[in-house]
Amino acid sequence: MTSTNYLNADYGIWSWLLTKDHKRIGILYLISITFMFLLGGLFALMVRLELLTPAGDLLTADTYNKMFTMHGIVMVFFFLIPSIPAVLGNFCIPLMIGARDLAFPRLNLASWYIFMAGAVFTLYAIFTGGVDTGWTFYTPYSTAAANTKVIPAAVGIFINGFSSILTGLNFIVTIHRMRAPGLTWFRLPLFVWAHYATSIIFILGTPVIAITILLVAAERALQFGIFDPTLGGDPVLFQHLFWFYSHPAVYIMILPSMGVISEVITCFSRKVIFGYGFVAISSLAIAILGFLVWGHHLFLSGQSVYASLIFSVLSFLVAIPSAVKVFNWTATLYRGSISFNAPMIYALGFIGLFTIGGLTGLFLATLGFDVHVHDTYFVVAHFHYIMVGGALMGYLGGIHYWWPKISGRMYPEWPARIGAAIVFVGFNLTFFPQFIAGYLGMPRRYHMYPPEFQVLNVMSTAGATILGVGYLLPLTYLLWSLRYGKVAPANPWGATGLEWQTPSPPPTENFPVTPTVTEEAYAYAHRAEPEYV
Amino acid sequence: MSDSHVRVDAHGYEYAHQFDSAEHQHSASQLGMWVFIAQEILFFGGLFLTYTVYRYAYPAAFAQSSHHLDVTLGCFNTAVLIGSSLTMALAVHGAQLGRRWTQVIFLVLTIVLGSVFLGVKAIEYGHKFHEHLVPGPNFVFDGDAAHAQIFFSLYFVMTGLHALHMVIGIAILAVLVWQAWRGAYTPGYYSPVELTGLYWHFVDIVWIFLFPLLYLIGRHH
Amino acid sequence: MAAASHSTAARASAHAAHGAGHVVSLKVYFAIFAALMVLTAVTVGVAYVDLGVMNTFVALAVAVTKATLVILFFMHVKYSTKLTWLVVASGFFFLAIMIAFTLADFVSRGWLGTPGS
Amino acid sequence: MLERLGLMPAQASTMAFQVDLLYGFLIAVTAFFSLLIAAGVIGFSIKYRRRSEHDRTPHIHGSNLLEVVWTVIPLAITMVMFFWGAHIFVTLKRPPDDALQVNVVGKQWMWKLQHLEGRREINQLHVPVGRPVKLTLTSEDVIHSFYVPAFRIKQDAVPGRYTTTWFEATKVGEYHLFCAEYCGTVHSGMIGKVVVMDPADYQAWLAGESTSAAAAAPADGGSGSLVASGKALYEKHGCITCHQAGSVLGPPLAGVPGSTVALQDGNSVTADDEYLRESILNPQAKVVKGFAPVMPTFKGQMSEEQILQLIAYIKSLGGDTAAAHGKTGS
Repeated sequence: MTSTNYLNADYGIWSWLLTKDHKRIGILYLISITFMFLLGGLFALMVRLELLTPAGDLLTADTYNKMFTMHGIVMVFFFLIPSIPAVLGNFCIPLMIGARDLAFPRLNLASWYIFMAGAVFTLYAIFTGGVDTGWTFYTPYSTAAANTKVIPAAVGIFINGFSSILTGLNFIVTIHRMRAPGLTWFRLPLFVWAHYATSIIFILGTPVIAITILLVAAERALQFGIFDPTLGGDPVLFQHLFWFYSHPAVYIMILPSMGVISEVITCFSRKVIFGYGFVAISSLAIAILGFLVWGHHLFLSGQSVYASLIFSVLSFLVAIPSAVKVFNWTATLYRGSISFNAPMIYALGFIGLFTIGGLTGLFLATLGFDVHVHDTYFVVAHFHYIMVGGALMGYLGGIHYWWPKISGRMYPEWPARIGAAIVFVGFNLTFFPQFIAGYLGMPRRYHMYPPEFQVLNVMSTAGATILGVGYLLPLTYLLWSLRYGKVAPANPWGATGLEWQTPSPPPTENFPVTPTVTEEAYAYAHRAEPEYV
Repeated sequence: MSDSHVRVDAHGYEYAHQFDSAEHQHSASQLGMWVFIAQEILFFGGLFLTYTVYRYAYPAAFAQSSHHLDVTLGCFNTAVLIGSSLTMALAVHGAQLGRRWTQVIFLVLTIVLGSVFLGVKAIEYGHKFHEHLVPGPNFVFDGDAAHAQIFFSLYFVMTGLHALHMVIGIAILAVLVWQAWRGAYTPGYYSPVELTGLYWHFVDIVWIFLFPLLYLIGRHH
Repeated sequence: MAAASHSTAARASAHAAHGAGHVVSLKVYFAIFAALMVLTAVTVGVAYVDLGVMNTFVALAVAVTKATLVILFFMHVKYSTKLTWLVVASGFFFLAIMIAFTLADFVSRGWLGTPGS
Repeated sequence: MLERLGLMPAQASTMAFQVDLLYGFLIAVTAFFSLLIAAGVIGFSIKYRRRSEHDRTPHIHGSNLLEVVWTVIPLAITMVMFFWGAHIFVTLKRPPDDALQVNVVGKQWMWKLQHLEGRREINQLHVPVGRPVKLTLTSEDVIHSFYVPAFRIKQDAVPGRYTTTWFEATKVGEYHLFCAEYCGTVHSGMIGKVVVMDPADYQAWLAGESTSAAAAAPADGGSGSLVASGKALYEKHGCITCHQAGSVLGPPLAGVPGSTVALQDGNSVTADDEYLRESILNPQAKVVKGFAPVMPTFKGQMSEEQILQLIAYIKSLGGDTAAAHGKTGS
């Protein structure tokens, strides 16, 4: 098995740093965002350790404020948003649609360099004193009060935004123009639909955060007055601009993950997806409706009551397509042939955690209840159920699912199953108590807290420790498998997608012959016999 | 870089390896440019929203501030920029028909007009600087100074980012002139000229909105 | 390097049918240019006539007309695929959403529970 | 019960029970759907686990009927949530007319409060049980958020603006007051307590005779009512010079609050607290019809608290000239 593939086609550092191969660029992203994830995780660990006790005894207040800020900035902008699209999307989309590469390979490489440039600015901010504005950069705190490294962090996020935009542009053009013969829109894998929807948000949302964060930097650096209340500027306008992107950004994180789940559930239950059209269109519906709900972050900001009512009702609407997806995944299991490989455990865990995350989102969309839990740990728990329980579970499931394709090696199954179980348990122990703490009234971003919240915080910190172990485990055995793992066959799962019809790892050109598609996606039932090796 | 991946189709046109034909490549890059422009709409859109909110809140201050801008220069610049859009369109036309010198001449004219625009803009900025209308501690304004400062902050950010887009456009145009002069563009391959044209026209459109919104408020008073 | 055989089969997506792209006649370009110049003059002229709140709307209407002319003719959208129309339209659509919903807040703030009313 | 188990914060306002009832409904819906999904996922996983590599599965494309069912039913349920939540929210936005008035100014990192009757407090709020209390909030620096979990209320205090909320305490006791919007270093120290008292105790406290030593008013507070302090400021800054009846320099102020004011530029504006504040700090922004823009700004000369006092005084001037201003009522 010494055939030429994308990994051994060329050697040396420059063959990676100047590569235009989407698969290699995916690997570059994988390495960079893994580093960012570990960094963000370290900040999270510091936050959780500080909160073991009610008194602010481990870190100073300023250090604590920097820790949660940098945890948020690193995790949101430099891990979650690029995670699935830039790694798995980059690697899989051309393979899944039978293309030789993305439409613009050079632009794809440029996106990675732009990402790195943004990361450099942000890391500079982090390591030369840090930022303490919260990842939300609310004015006038960020423009007038904070005396930390706001400008380099803002510049880093501004630059990083263009990485997202160009990736989204590349995906949209690729999906429109590069599909293999016979691969019509409604034969596309749902992972591709999910990325198409995500790319729409990249294109239409990201530029707004870019200009907004630029205005914050301009206000700080040049003493311009855009959001300055002493000049009659309105800090709430900043919140509108910020959330016009940052709420849809949540869907940037969750939609690709939903795409992964659709692939994994069908593969490991060996069933066609239940309600393909509804699952596909619900991705677009989420992307579009997701742009109409940002004001639910502003219910208590002084936003007009009427605007709040509109944003509340629209927020409920966006829950519907998410619910449709969950019901369809569950129905897909019906009369399947279900096996419990690690990706499937992540996927089933995703369904559970995302259901809770999504339903608690309804609590926050409910105006009268949001008043009580807004800016408390209830919100923290909710969005971690979506971003970690949802997006990160999907990411890990996807990494395991495509690991044989990416690396040409099988990951060890039992450690992976145990790892997935540990993540699930650790996650719930970390974040479920935070729902209760929030309902009891514990505000978020608190360095010290009243002693009655301690029990819940200790549970949370204990859970975080387990969660940390759960994350280090895959990191260890995946690295181990690169050398010692079993050599992977072309299609270890007996899956239907085009990416499984080419060798593992794929050749640089992806397919020896451009494939022609003649059947719908996930036609598992039509297979005479699973193509196992 | 190593373009071992470049292919040549039956008509002798080159295209990158991931495409099936030069035409395939052209349709992809064209779509890419339009998606990029959609992104630009929202980028400037954030500024237009900010402008709208404050103009709604402080109409009088915006009208007063607008009177400090020079309508003659603004109007002149509008004409110059529309002219540059015409020359850009003519350059694309020349490329489509494979007329090398037409392309070169109109691309150069576009650069010249773009530079005139930037020159006038620089003169205007100079005036604002002398009149202490640059926001910040040295801002001086007779009237509703606080809200005027918001107006001028927006004025500088909006026109500044617009000018930055023009600078980038001119740099790209300079490369195009060189390539066109070398005869790199043919009726079968002129995507760079066409796409730069799209970008340039978009920048023109931004100005078409900036001009009345910044220069022409409350002029009848 | 394995010589990947290159499929001549057409990709599934419909290619823009343009051969050498649509060549717009010079007359159209000059006519559009003239129209843009005239509209610029109109927008400046109207600004000096007191139309009350309508001044703003006239200025915007003229600007929208000018932008439409540029998009349709200079940018060739009139001769482009439906997809191009869709991309342009969605850009403006979401911009409209952003402005409309944000203004919905600012316009209606005083309607209920005004402090001090 | 839940309260004693530590699963529910104290219920100490009229709103608390209503919010908790809604919470109960939300929990019930969540529990139902979570269990439904869990039952489906776990049940199918067991029943249809892979028994052999040669398992065949049926080709089930889906069911439009089911899609309609699980679109329409959740939609209907969420609309119930919407209307229920909206009802509570709108109630919170409309303080009763007989509410006591307390001004709240947030500042890094303390809450400064002043009762209409003049008594000032820092990081404490004393209120009587059984009386609605309306809070008018603003901030001197960054955004803060006034949060009393036991009352289930929270409202941001935004610099440059006024926001309001209200509550009616139902139980005597002391409750947490938190800042819920991140505001810098000592954000988690910007806390205090709300002391709910019997009406009689409250009256005594208001008069400065509280038996509790901890409730003593801060020394810097003047003891005059808001109106009296506002009047002093009105005189100190010479407002009367221009704003007396018949003056050509500035419009008389009696009856202005709440009325519709015609402006120089042809527009008109409702004279709410925001407008009065803007006119003090930024007089050029909205000039009243018939007057020249000659008023100087008082920015930097008055604190947010003093502006609130001045507004209280202007409002106390009565409505004798209201008719002239075309009072709109509320």
